Amino acid sequence: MENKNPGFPSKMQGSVMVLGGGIAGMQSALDLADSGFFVYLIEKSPAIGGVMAQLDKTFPTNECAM
Amino acid sequence: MTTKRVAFLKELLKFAGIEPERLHLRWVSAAEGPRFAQSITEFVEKIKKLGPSPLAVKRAA
Amino acid sequence: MSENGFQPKIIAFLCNWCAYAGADLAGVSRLQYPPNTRTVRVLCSASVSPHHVLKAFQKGVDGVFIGG
Amino acid sequence: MQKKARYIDPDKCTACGDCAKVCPVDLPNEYDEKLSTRKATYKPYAQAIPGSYLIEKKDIAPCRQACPAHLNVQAYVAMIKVGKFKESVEVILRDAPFPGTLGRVCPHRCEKSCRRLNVDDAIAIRELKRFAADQVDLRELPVPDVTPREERVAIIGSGPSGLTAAYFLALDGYKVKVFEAMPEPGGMLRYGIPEYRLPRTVLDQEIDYIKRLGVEIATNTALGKDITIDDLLDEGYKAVYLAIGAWKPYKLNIHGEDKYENVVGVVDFLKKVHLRETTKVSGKVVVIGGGHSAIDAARVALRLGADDVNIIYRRSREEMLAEKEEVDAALEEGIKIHFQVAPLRISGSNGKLEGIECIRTRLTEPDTTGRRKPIPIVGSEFFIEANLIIPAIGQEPDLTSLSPKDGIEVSKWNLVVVNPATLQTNRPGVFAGGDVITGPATVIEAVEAGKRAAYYIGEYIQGKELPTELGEGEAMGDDWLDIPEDEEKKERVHPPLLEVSKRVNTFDEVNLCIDEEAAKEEASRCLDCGVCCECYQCVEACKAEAINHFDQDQEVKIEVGSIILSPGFDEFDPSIIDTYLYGKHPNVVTSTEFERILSASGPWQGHLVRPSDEKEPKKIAWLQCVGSRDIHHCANGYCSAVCCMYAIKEAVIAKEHSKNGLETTIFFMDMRTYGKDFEKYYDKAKEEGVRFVRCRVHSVSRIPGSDDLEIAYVMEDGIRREERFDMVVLSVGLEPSKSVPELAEKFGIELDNYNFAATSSFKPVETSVPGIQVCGAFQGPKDIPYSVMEASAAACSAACQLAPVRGTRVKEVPKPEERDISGEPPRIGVFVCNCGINIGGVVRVPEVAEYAKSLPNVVYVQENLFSCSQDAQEKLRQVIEENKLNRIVVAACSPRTHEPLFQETLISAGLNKYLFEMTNIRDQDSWVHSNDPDAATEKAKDLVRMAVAKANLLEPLPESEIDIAPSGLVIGGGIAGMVAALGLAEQGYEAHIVEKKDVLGGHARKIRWTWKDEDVQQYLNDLIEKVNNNEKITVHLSSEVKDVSGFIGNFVTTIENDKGERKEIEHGVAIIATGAHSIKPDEYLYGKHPRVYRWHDIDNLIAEKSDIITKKDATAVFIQCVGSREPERPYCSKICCTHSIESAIKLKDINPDMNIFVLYRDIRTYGPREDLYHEARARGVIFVRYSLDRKPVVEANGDDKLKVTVYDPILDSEVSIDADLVNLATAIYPRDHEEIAQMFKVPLNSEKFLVEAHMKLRPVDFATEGVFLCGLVHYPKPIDESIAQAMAAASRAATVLAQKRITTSGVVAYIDENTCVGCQGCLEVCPFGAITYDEEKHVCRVIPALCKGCGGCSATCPSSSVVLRGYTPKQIFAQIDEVLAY
Repeated sequence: MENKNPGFPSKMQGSVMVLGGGIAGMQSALDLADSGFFVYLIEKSPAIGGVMAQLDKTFPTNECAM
Repeated sequence: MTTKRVAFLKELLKFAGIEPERLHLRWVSAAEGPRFAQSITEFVEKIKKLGPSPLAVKRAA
Repeated sequence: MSENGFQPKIIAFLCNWCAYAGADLAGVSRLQYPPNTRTVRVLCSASVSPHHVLKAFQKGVDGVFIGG
Repeated sequence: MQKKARYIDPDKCTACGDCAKVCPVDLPNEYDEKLSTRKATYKPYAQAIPGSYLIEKKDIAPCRQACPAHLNVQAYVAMIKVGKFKESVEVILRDAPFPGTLGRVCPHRCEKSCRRLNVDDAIAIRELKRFAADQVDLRELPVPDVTPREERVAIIGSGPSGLTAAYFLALDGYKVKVFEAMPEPGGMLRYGIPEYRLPRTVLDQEIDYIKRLGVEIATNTALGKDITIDDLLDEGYKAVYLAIGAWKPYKLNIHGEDKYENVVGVVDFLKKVHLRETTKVSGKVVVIGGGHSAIDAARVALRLGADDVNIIYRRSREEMLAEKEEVDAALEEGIKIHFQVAPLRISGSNGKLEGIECIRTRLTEPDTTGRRKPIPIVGSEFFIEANLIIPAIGQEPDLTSLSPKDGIEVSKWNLVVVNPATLQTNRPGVFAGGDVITGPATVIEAVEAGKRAAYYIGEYIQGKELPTELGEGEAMGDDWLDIPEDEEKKERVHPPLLEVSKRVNTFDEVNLCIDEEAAKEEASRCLDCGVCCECYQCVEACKAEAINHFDQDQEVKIEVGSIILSPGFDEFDPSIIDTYLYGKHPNVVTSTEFERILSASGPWQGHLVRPSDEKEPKKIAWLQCVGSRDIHHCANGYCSAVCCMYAIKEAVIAKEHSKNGLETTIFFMDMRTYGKDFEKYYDKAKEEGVRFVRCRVHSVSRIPGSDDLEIAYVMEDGIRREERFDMVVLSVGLEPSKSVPELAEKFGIELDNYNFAATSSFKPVETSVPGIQVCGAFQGPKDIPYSVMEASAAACSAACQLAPVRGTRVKEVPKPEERDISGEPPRIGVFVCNCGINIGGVVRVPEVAEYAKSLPNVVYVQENLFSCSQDAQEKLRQVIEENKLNRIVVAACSPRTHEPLFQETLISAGLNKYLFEMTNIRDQDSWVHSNDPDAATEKAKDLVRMAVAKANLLEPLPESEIDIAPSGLVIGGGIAGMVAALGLAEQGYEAHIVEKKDVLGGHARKIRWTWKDEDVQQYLNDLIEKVNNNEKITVHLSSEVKDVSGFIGNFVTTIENDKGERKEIEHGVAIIATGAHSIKPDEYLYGKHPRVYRWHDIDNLIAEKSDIITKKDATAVFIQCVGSREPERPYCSKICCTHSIESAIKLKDINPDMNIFVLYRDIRTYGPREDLYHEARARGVIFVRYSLDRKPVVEANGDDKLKVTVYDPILDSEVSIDADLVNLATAIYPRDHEEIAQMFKVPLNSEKFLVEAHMKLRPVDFATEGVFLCGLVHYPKPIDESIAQAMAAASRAATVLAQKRITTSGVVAYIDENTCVGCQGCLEVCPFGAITYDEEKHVCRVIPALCKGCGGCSATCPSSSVVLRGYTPKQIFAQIDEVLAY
């Protein structure tokens, strides 16, 4: 992370860093992993899930947000 | 196919002395929660009106 | 067994993709309906054979609901 | 990257929670928005992933840092708080062997660093330590097991330092012998500190405890007389610790000092008292000095009968080294202290002491050492009579016991010289510590030296290299737990003192112990600065031995080809808006706090109560736009885009929760329900009685004498109203995280004016730095489905860049071998889920579980709070293995959503995944029969019984694999379709675009600008070129889909062009992007008057700079919601508000004097589009609101004029506008896709938009596998969102194609060839072509890879030769049987 503008290393890596383990980060990570890439999902708190995990229900179906 | 089969079954039930209304086919799609609840409510009401199945009565006796 | 107190026993054959999903949605929407049905989940209403229905009546159920 | 230590090994942790049960530290629970508490060892929430516990630590608490011996203050205080006094003492004993002694005599430097001082007063740490020590009889405390060692160590001196060294060396297993010159061990503790401060029983018990560790103490054995260092080393002691203290008094160096018998040094005096050589003192006593021993001597003299005790001290009270409590106690007892008085000479006659001549002093300003020097005041001499004088001005070590032969280096201050790090003297193996190296100091410092010496002596003996210099030592840091702003002030405990009358003639202890209640109360004042206190209770509690307090943060370096940033958002902190009382009144909560209140896993288990009194509220108000659309209290000019919907949802759910008709009111400015199905939800909420009041609330006030709140508001009619509410929920907005600027700096990416990541409409997930993508609320406020779309889009972008190296870094996850259960009788495990209170709140789960035990072959039953949580899965795995279960039944929610999760667990436990049966006692029981718990419970039992009956007959099923065609079909050649096709092609897959028209571009061909004023046509041309040039993309123009067969991985689609030519395309996935259109309305004179336009018509006028808009006094009227949000189309078309306002601004650019009216129902410029709305108003665009029941009226006024009449609710009157043009924002609707939807078996909603698999979490997938959607056919949306969704569809589709082969279900039909009569009935009914007929053998056969398991064949077969595996007739009959078996 030292390099401010990493561009691309000469050797391309088949891996991706996803920063943030909320719903968006998780979805990116899942898609990439399912597409054949190694994913580092980085989350600063001790569990993934982000804010959505705190929600009671989601509309319009009023389903459990878990 | 199911529709055909149900029609046939209804005939068969009639033959066996069971009210054909006791068998009910309803198409409910995945998006039709209210329709499902309504269908069940109506069907239960209908059966309540019909009373216990003759076979059930026989079994109980 | 009085008419009012009669609580029928009903079997519901529900297709996993349609009616079963619809039943789930009814639950998600908290729609209330009578508690008399007992569900047998099937993968398609087409798989409900006459044997199943007849067997149910033979066992003494008061009604059979097929949700396709 | 910094990987934070968890201190609990996630691989070992079973998430049993035993550690949290014993953790004494209570902290606010962030997950519940601090409405509840959690422990320092915790799991963020029940379903958290990873599902293991972890320990939160901050820097070491300041008290522990301040203690010279680093006693773990926070831990032993915490242990007292929870009533674990023995454990408290054990914590102390980890760092020092003198809990009772230190609890009495320690000068408690720790208390000076206590952060409680910032609130009120320091914790009474010493009193607490003493309390704990007094509760525990050390004689009954077992000593730890020690692994003995052979090596012996000699310790000279049994004071606190010597004994501490002995203690720790003994704990390390060394054989320790302590040599003491005096008759009893304890050194200054025994011979210096008077008994009224330290009862000898306490000291004796502590010394006994040390002896129980095997330490031998030889008393009456003096160094230099009875032993020498050489002797000891010769005898085989591997090391010697010299801890002989400082026993030699300093001289006063005044006349008469040595002339009289009754001038006695303080050490001698106290020693003689203890040895009972002095038992009585009479007459007048003068003590000289201001330290501890001066006060001790004075108070001892008083107790031995002195008539009058005086202390003289050269400086003032502030400089006194004795502790304040001691000085106070001395004064209370009647001792006189003469400050700023120095001794001059001692006089007497005939060898008999008469008194002391003194002189008064004045003090200089503090010198460089901070001390003020006393200067005698000439002429102030006076005389104090004395029968006994005790000089107590300090001591130094008496080193006469050391001989030159010992070869120990001594400093010019008469102190033994040691290496300051290791305490080793110049002579190897000889260490020294305590007063002998420092001069007189405190007990705790002596303890520290003893502890350190013990450590280095051990190292020395073990032959380790010792450091030669005192290291810097790692800074212990000051990152501590924040002190809560509302921390209540609590008075510090004041220990009781013995009455003065009882003190002066006995040696009874003066300071008494506080009682248990006071001690716990005092301990609970602790602020838990370090969070985890390292009491290690969890270590003992953890059966899995998963806890490692020495875990450390790790630096991890990773190499990646691409980066996706999704750090999320912060919630707006409403406490900065004074008038809303947030943080000042408990019943004003944020929306997230309210979510937690509603949640079954929340602070009140889902019971809707308000925080102040935990009573059910009857009236709740929601205030919208708190921290959004607000440039007064904050700089958040944008709309947070999600608050309207979540407020409605919260109101609806709150009403559901409340049994007694809760009143809910939402105060809003514009209701922004612009997303899919949002408007319908809004309508339903209105029907259900949620009240909507259009106004921005200025303030919330307290109602004196109650916990209720008053809201004053002014509606459009201008009348001020006041209303009382039980609770107020602030719908707080979303903000970029505080850490965003730093993050952006680190990655070099650009931010927008609100600090969200800057992106363009055409590259919605790409930052200014190639290879770095963004998604989620980091890019701008947005809801869950759009965050998920962007997430997949970002994945697509990364996957396109890295397509050449796909698969180079992934590894296969090994699966455990499947257990062969053939021949085993069924052993069924039943798991009944409470789903929080979703099930348990209605169905009596314990009763169901108990019932399940009675069912045949059920050998194990368990209840779960959340069966789906990771720890529950882990438990399930263990239970399967431990109990050798071979069939599993779970009664919980829907198998449609959760069956795969449990099946994965079965696989990981080595069971075939089809040995699983799930029954739905939530969606189809507790939720739908919530009014009838008895019936719901009965139903649950029946369902469990049916499931068990089926489970008894379950068999393991095999699965098979088929290849996937590595290509995709995209239907629709608009922007969404093209982007999706490119997304596939750039990832290396073939893509076919089928477009009905003869050109690509779709609806976008008519659009000129995005709302950010980007050129759409240029983008479109570039995109078309890219598509045409991509060799992996085949474009089929003027073509339509005619037929679709096959399934995920293997579709065959027939298309037909305008010439009637047909083509078959094989593809693994399909993406439907057929777009939408805008309606042509038959109202507002559209089509009947030349000056009534819609949408892009006005764009054309603007582009052409038509006379109509450039002429003086030109007047334009925009009418919004034409055909949208009406009964026929109960949805918002989402893009019209932004487009109209953008057009209005463009008109103003061209003709600033133009009159522009926007007639609207709610302005829905969500997200940063709000800036446009703001600008339009600033530039004089007039916004007039109308309602559906009073629509504007448009009338012709000649061919080039129109009259528009509208009711203005603010003016409360009709307004007429003479307009040159009227522009209609007409509804967007999809068409011509119904057949395609049917062919792909994907559903439409009542407005004909395609229905995705999951509204929130699968916004581009369908329940039908392998088929995806994007663009307007999903719902109206602007170009940026269409592009993101198209990329998302490509990403999701690629996850299928990347698998190369697909595993088919084990639930397939099977034909028994022995009984098959070859009638081919099944072949005819199979909709998937999965049955073939063997002409030779005259039997039918199933192709498992094609079979979808519908079972139609099975129901058709006249000879019952076909069974559907997993749903065999036997299994279904068993369920039917059980329906009535009760």
